[in-house]
Amino acid sequence: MDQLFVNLKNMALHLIGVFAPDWLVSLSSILISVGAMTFLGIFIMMYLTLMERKVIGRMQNRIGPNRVGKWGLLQPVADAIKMLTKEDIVPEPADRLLHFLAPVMIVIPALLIFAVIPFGRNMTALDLNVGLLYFFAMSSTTTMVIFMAGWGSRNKYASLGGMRSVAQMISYEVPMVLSVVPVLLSVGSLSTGKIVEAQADLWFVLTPWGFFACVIFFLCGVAECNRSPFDLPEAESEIVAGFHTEFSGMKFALFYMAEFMNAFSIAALTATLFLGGWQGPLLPSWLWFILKTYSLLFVMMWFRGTLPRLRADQMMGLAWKFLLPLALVNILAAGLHLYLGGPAGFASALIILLGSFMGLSKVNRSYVPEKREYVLAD
Amino acid sequence: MLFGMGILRGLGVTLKNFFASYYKKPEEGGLFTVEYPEKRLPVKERFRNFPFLVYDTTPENMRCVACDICAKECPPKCIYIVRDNDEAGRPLKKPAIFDIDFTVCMNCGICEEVCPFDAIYMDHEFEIADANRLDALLYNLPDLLKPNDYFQKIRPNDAAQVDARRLEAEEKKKAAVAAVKTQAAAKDIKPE
Amino acid sequence: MSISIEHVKTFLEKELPGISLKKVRESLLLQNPADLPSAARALKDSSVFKLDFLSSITGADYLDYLEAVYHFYSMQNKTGAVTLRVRVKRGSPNIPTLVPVYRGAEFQEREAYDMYGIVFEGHPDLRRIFMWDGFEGFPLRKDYEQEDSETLEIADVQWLEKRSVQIPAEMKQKAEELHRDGKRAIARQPTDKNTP
Amino acid sequence: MEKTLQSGDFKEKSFVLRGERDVDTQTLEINVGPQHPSTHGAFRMNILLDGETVVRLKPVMGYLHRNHEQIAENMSYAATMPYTDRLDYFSSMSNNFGYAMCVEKLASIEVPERAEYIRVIMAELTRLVNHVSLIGFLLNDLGAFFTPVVYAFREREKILDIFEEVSGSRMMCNYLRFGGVKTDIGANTLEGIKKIVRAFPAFLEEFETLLTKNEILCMRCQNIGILRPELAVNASITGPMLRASGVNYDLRKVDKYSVYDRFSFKIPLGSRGDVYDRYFVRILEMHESVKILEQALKDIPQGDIINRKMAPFVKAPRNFKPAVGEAYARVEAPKGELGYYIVSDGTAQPWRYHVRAPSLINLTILEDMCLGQKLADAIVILGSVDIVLGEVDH
Repeated sequence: MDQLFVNLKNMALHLIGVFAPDWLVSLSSILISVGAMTFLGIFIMMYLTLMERKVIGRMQNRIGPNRVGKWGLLQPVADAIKMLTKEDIVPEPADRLLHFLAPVMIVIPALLIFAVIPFGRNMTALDLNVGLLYFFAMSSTTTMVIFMAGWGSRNKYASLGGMRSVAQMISYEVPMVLSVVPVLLSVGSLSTGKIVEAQADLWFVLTPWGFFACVIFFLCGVAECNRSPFDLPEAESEIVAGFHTEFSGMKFALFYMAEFMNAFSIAALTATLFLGGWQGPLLPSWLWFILKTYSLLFVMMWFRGTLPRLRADQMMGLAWKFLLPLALVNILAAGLHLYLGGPAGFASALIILLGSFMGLSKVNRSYVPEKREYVLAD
Repeated sequence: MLFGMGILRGLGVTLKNFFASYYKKPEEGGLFTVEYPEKRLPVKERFRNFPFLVYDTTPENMRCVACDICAKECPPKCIYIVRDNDEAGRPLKKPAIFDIDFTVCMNCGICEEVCPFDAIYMDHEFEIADANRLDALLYNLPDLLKPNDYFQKIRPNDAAQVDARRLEAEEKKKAAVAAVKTQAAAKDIKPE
Repeated sequence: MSISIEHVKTFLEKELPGISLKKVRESLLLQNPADLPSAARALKDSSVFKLDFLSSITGADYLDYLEAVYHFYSMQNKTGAVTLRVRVKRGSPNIPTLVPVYRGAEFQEREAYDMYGIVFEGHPDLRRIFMWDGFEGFPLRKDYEQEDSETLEIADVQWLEKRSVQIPAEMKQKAEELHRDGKRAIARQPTDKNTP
Repeated sequence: MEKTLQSGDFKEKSFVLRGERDVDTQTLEINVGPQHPSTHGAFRMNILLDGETVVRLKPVMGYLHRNHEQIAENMSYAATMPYTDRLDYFSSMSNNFGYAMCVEKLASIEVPERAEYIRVIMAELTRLVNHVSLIGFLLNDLGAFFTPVVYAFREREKILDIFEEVSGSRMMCNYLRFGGVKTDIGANTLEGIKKIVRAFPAFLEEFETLLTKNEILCMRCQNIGILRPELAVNASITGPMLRASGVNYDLRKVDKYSVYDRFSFKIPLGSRGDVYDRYFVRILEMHESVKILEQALKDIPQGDIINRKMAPFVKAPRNFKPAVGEAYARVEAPKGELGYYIVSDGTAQPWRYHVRAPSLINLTILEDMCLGQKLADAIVILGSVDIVLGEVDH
């Protein structure tokens, strides 16, 4: 049951191998994986939108979409048709090339990241030994594309959104990368497959430095894909719809798809790095992976349903003055924990991390809520 | 207390609501949205939407006597009445034309209050949307007329009070007529 | 609890010798509008009244004069209304502004200007507050001629015909007639009610 | 920015944020409104931005101006009552309350006990509805994706059902008449109100755990848009905004109108006068309103609901001709001091009818609060001022 998809692929290859030359067989094996990835990407994106609307609906004591299809299951199909049939308006002063290129160039990296994600035991499309570096390279291209979209549509709100996203992406890229360093320290390799195998007996999140690294990585991931509470680039209440104000129809659908695929890949990476990827006792490996990823996606939607938005300078301040120092201390703690090993290392890492957390929250006075007392006069 | 505690407690509230919407009843925080076309919320008795004219048994003997008080009192002036007159040209106690423009009416209920003949009351029917704004929402006499038992069905208490008052006025009138008749009879006997 | 108007009258006459006041139904009428800022400042700074809260400014049109009514309260003493009035001719509706004394007067004076045409000299930016800038006329004045929306004017007729809308003959004939006489379609004649 | 910004700072010298201007940047002028997700209606702010910092902010209004005052001057006194519902369409009962009180003061009509109690109950229920919805919309401006609004609207729905049961319409109640109220409250309606009032503190408890100590809300709202008490009083600011700056001025305690002097309740006062104080003062005011409601519901007397003298005018409102004279009455509406100034010339139509709209006057110092803050803060400050365009443009 565990190797279901792998066996299916081998059977298909044997079938093709019967009457095709071997170069065609290897080509078709690549094509099968690529086809599976793209279909998976689109399928995930469609049903993530439905899941998000249902989850946030339930949090707000309402039902969420249930008109199209049995429990609203066809709602994504209806959305897709609507997006495709809507008129695609290009504002007159806009820069046509940038306006056309931006949605295309935002979906490509979102799909390329899927190659590195280990969906199950030896079910990684391409198990590069620089998997993690590849992931960071791909996810950092979206910065430039969002600014291109914002600047290209010649709209004051869009350019404001574009500038905000550049500031946000850069300031959250640094703590994100630093938070992954402890994982590399303990595994010794960048390839996602090896990282998951290294967590066979002990998930990294259960170690003190692993927990802090997971929280930092997840928060920075949420900021990378512009989701609440860091959704400044597309803040509806302030700058209408941020960088994708002037995009409609298919172009808007591509932005929408890219945002959800980034969210999925961030959740998948957090699960892979810290929650032990597809490691799990009874269930088949790929089912474990889906469970962990979708629980993290639920947390993302939970954030969106509850938390208000940060202001631009607070968002940057949080990254540079809070998450970055915490990530650096985390590397020190991880080193200590691995060097000393055993309970001594565990305790010392824990003390250092908690101490630094308290110290940092003292340093950032302006982020901690003031105590206020209110007079009840008559 | 710890830096992130406020946010965590807030998240706790939404999570509680998330699970509550599955098993709790609507009153104590469960799912309280009603899926409109299939299930509907009961309309309260005093709910007022656009007015309608009441007739007792057949549309002929409607209560409205075209006294034009409601048209004068209506704030946005959306009622138009033309008195009917019989073939000899004498005015009748019946309106020939009674139009209410539902695009102008703001269902404030003043016509119901000022009508001295209990002829016009506020309806509970609110699904009257229509594609054509000018003609479809200009209700004239036939569309406005509704029987008294419809009025009893939608507003039982108010209708009961109105009918009691009308009945009592009826008795008083009959008694007064009877009194006048006996008085007239008494007068006839005396002069002979 | 309210302040007796005589008390205010004597105080003002003592404070500003040259002022001429007249009691009008529970309020003080300043004969000369120019005294308004000094009177208001005197009442505001006086330790007895401390009228630091200008509740509302209302313009009003009494046919042969325009009037601005000011309601003052004191937030510190929590005492009641002191009402001042200023009357100006329709021809020269100029009243000195109270914005340097009370910041709260800014929007209310703009509203009085927009609706009644009372010009408040010295107001930081006296623009129309509700109507668009190109609007002529002052809507709340009693002699404001309201355009009659039922009858069509020649411009409307042309505009409609350009969009191939059939117009009943007598409407078109009425429009030409109006155009010949050079009149506008007026709905409301100025009221000739008695003044209170 | 430790130096507290005086209101005069920005008028004369061109506002320079970073000392002498080493980098010559271009200011960006954007029009927030009249169609914008968070301007609470058709309201426009012409903002000059230096980067994301507000350098100049000009409010522009009038998009919803219906000339309510001229309509009232061409209609009888009773016919204007449904139009006052449309002033601040979130608290129609308070608007009716103010108008009814002004005409009663003009024609010196007494209001029987039971009607006064019903009016206070309805006014306090409107205050709950208004404050709860406002906090929901404030959180919307802050970016919380509709969850606080939906929780607030769940409570608001219950109260609107009571309004529908009592007056016939959820938002456009047209319920008060000169000298009393239109119809009586049945026993089971009173029971329904008691049930809601009993359940309200628990809801407020949940609302507060979701919001009050939320770090992001505190970050976004504390020390933003500070309003000093002297500037507030000078600019005739009234309502929760004034009390959040620490000035103790609530008409229910100052004028003691209607039967408010029989209830014991407190007035919450803020200390710093920023957006957070305005948010929290409104929550405390809701607790106080619940206290008033409990007392009012406990000892509401029996008796007729409208002054007997006004009976003939119920059937013929056009005969109601108050004596020549003028009257100015004001009521503590949820948004501030809602005043009505009516001059009567003896006929059935008022000669002059003026509404003192609290939202309009509370906007006077919007620019002073937003100068030097970020664009995101300007939107939040506008949200905390609590304006409804029906009342601003009346």
